[in-house]
Amino acid sequence: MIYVGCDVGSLSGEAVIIEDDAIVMHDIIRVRTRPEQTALEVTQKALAKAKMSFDDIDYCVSTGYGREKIPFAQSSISEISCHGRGAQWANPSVRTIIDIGGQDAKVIRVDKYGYMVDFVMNDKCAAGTGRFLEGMARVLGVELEDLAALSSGATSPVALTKTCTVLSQFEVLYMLNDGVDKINIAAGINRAMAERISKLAKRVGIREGVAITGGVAKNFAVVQSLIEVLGVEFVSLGDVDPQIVGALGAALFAKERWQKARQREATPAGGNKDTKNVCT
Amino acid sequence: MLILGCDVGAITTKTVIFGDDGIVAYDITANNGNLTKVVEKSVDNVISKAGVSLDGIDVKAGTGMGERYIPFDHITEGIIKCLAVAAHRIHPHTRTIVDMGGLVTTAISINEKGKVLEYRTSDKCASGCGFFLRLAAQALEMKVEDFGKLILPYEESAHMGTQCAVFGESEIVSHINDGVEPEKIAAGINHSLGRSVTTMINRIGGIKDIVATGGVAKNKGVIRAIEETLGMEVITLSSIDEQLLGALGAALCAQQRVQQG
Amino acid sequence: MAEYSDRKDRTITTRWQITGDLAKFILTQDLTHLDDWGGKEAVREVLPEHYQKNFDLVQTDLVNCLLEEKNRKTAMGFAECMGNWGDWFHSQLDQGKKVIYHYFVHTIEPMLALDLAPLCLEVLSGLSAALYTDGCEEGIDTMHAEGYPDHLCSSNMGGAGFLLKGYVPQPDAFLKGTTPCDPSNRVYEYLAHKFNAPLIVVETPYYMNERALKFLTNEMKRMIGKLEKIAGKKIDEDKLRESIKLSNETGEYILKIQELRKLVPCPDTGWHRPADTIFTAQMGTPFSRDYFKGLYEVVKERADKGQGVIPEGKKEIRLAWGYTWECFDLPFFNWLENKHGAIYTEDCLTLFPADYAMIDTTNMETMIEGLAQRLMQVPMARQAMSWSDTWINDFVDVARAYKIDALAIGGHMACKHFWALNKLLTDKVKEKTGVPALRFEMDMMDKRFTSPSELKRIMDDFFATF
Amino acid sequence: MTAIEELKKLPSREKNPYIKEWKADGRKIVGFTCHYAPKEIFAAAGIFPYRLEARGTKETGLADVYYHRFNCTYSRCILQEGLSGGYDFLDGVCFLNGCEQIRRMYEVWQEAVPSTDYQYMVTVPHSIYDEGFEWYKEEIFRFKEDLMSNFSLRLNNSDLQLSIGVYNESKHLLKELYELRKADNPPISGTEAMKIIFAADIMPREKYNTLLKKSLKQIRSRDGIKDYKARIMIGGSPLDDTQLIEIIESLGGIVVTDTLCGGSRNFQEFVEVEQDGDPLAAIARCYYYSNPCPRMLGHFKSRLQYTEKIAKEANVDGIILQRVVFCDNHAVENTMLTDELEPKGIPVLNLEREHMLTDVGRMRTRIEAFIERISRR
Repeated sequence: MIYVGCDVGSLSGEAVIIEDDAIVMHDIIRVRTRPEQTALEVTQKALAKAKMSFDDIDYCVSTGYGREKIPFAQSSISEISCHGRGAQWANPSVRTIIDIGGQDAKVIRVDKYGYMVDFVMNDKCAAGTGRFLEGMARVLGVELEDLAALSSGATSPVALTKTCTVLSQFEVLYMLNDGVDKINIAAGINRAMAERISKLAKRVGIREGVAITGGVAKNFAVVQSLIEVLGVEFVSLGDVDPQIVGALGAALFAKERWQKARQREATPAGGNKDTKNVCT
Repeated sequence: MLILGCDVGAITTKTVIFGDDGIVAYDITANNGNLTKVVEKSVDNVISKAGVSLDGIDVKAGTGMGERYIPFDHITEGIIKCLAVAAHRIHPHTRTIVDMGGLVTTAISINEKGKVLEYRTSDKCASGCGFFLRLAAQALEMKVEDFGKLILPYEESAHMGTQCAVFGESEIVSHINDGVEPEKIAAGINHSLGRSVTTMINRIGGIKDIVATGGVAKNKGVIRAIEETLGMEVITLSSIDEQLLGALGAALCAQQRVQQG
Repeated sequence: MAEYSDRKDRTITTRWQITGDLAKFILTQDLTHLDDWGGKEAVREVLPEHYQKNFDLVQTDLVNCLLEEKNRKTAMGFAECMGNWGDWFHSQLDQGKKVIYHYFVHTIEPMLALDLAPLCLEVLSGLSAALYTDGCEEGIDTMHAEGYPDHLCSSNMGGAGFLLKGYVPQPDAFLKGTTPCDPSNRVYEYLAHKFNAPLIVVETPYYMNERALKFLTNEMKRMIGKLEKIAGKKIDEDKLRESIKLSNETGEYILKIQELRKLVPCPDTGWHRPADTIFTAQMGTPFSRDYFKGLYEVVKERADKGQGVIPEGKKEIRLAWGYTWECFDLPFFNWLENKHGAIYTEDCLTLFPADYAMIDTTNMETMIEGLAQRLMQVPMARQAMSWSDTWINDFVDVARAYKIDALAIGGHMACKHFWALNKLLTDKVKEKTGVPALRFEMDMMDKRFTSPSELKRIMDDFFATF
Repeated sequence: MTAIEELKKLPSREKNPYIKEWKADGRKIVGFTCHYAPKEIFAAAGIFPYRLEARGTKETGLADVYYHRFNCTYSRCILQEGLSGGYDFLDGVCFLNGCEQIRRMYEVWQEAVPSTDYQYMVTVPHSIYDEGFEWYKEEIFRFKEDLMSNFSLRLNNSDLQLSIGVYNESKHLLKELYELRKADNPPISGTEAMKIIFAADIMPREKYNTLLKKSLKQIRSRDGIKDYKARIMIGGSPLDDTQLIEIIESLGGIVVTDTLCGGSRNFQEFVEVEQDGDPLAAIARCYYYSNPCPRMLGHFKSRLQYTEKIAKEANVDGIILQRVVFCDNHAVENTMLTDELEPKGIPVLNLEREHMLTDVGRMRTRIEAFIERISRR
């Protein structure tokens, strides 16, 4: 059976194809103007790489910012549940997931089955999200990916006082102009990022087995500062790209739903009784 | 006498050379990275346009957020006063100035002599400033310049509710997702900007003539939105680029100082 | 020199003791600026070892500011009041006195008369913000991490965070009047719940009339009753009288200094305003009295000589702040005077009404009514508890009495009161007196919101328009 | 139009038909700002008490001239309505010192909303105890006197008794509505129910009671709603429309109860006038001792108990505690409640919102995830 999970975020779109219990293929693209476009293109690319077509898909679940807009998905689930599910599948010891997306930062706690038991998400402010790092990279004149490398060997990381993503960009601009070393600024940025996320994390409470997902997970400097600030080690997700965990979770839910649908067909009566227990 | 006025703002640096019969030359350079270099570039441009050398300049004055990055000796002027003096010089009937810059919007009330009576700045929030327009333009994959052309009545424009520049962006994205035409969204942004500016004008009890300056003043959509909510005409100066008033004001203030000795 | 404790729950108060002694030490040296001895690092090396760590925490600019001739004397008074108060507080703790955390508008005489150890949560925030480079930010961040939002008041949050961190003693009770605001009420409610300690609520009515005074007098009785339960004894009338005599004396000094500030040129420097508020929270103690006595003598001496506090030849610009001072950068006020010749004459937290109660100490009844009077008149409570007119008219009067050139108002971010009446306030003052107003956003104790350099930029732009 | 439809569709402010009708026969309408306003007294004197709301208000441009971005958008939206003429139909406003953001509106209103010629401030103590009650009782008494003399009206105890009767009946009916919502398969959605409930404070009560009686009859005859994923209770800052509840229910949740001011807090206690007792005192007692608003200092425990009680009665799977940004009272209250309820196994979602719902996409994600979380239990 072929299950597809499609995650359309605010910065990038991901698709994961699983067959039975293994990841067959995944792909990542930057978002297009409309979510359905992004979903279509990224899924097509993944299918093509796997030498498959849309007809081969048995069940598709969409997630992420544009999840309700994906025509070819049978149903949608919030990225919060999906990240939990995907990360716990990638490493069964995972109980807490820190997911840092384009404009959201989330901390998710899951049970031993990968079902989400609690979460927090940043509220009125985009500080501590991918947007924050993006803006900073722009000001520093480096690529987002290079922000991490830039900060290595920092002697005295600067303190960023502004919370506002926009205002702190100008704070950094002036630091640069006051001749502050880029290395220390970059380190300060990563530090600030980590501190903002740790504030969120403290709200739900960290449980052993912490995994980090989302694009920012690839920024090892932020990850390193997070380890320092939170005082925990992150568990590995094996060979699963941290950026596709949401889509992976969606694919796993796709499988679950396809099977549930099958059971229902098997027992047509008593549809409604268990609705409360179906995670849809 | 040749006076150089330099206004180092949040996203652009403006330089003018002011002579006995008005502005000789001006330059507007976008800020990126090293502001000192930006200032040097802008000054080089303007003196070459004016066909003079830096030594040929009698007085140099600076103002704006990044004034301290001007590498050469100069007189420092406060931006509020600069705007007031310049607006008064160019349009003597000015009683209210609304300067819509890259990061800060300022509403200034002045008397018939051009003296500042009171002013309010758009505090510590990037919503309702030029930078927000930039983010919006990015999200809409449009040119900031084209925003001004998109004028629709408030009711027909997309509603922008959020206070935050960053989430403004995400609100734009969700409008796009809901299939709202980019034009309506852009018009909606012009309105939300215009309305927040109107509020600032009202805070100092906007008396006419009301003159709009700063980069955002080039956006006719915003100007229309202000006029619509304020119910008054908002004047945009034709004789000078809206962005230059700070720099010009710096030159004029410096001139005064020199003349007073 | 007093014993320094290394107990964690005395971290903050011990810090004050040491800083007090440290300041006394430095102020008695032949030193007018740290650079005279080669800068902070160099000075550190010549300091007695037990001062060095503390010296690292102290704001460099503050030291240099207080070393200036015009500030030295009162800086010494500041240091002594702080140090002595710290010593006294620790001796109270050593005697096992119960610790009451109270809001700063509350007069502490009844607690002193009951042998309790009062500790003001807002002073915890304020003094730390005023003295040290990292202010009370650790406390604030601790509260944020607990899930409490940034629009609560840093003056409560700093101290509350220190309490959560265990840097100050465990509470035996909290004392909070229902004035001035919801944010402060909520933080005390949270702390009392969190530490499972009794919360003594003093109900402060909305009006300022006979009816309110009668009500508030009864509230004072209830409060004393509850405090007695915690102290496990009846209040000692003579002790109360003794303490109130001290606060009467202090109050007189405060009012006299206030009168002198109306003189042109103004003989009092601006950085005293935050200090005043901090030490009015200790009215009723000899330390507080001594601070204001010393301050009065300095100001009086200048006034008699017709001296001001701004550099020779500068034109005096007279400011009133319309709302709260900031205390994360005391040198800012010095900067105002030295660079712009601008003096900070008065603000909402130091404006004592001329009829500020001199308490009649004849008997229990008169004293209790007097305390009620004070709670109605004490700055902040006075402006916040009642109609906006009280606040607005106070500053119309200030604008006239102090011959103000401009109202400069750093609106404290968390203060919903102020932001709701800011336009009415500035408009009325302008309409009645012609005095213009500058209004901007800041946080009175968290320099991360509006940094000292931003603050100065704002003022530079403002003065350029004069 | 059925009674339910009429209540659900009742427009607010100038479009509200009852306002025109009421004023047509020269009767007065007086607005009030918070739960502690003694509505029975207004009504007894023939005045239509209208709870100030800002339903559908999209922007705060006029309000922001006086207020600031650090004031909550609930207060700013109400002020906006006042400043833009939305409340010109009022003959007066009764303000209360509920929270300072609403309370400080008194002076701004006086300055900038000329259409309102009568204003009064009723002050409520910030804690609950006997002396406080005496204060509040006197406030109520003074208010009544002032109201009467200002509109030159007369009021005797039997009028009060009558009006108390009307409001008590209203409370009984609302209680019944909430009872129906407790069913495993509630016959009415949260959205519908809240629309009906919100109508109570913006129309004359007698008329409301007749419509509500009819509605209850219709509701009882319906089949229950079965296909929901989770039973949800909502609490926190005042709500005056159902946008948020509609989002919750569009995602498969069903809102079965609340701890809102203007919601369940409105009808828990009845005004009981003992034999020849003073009805005014009875009214005061009812409002003052009713389950406390978070503004009340030192009563967190009773609010916690109330929250647990209501949640338990309606057998909810989770609680959504929402607050308007910059609402200090509910910001702290919601966090404290969360820290108490979660350990007891009651899932809670904390939501920050603006009064005019913005950034709905992210709001939906959080609510959907919460429903996914609790609907597995």
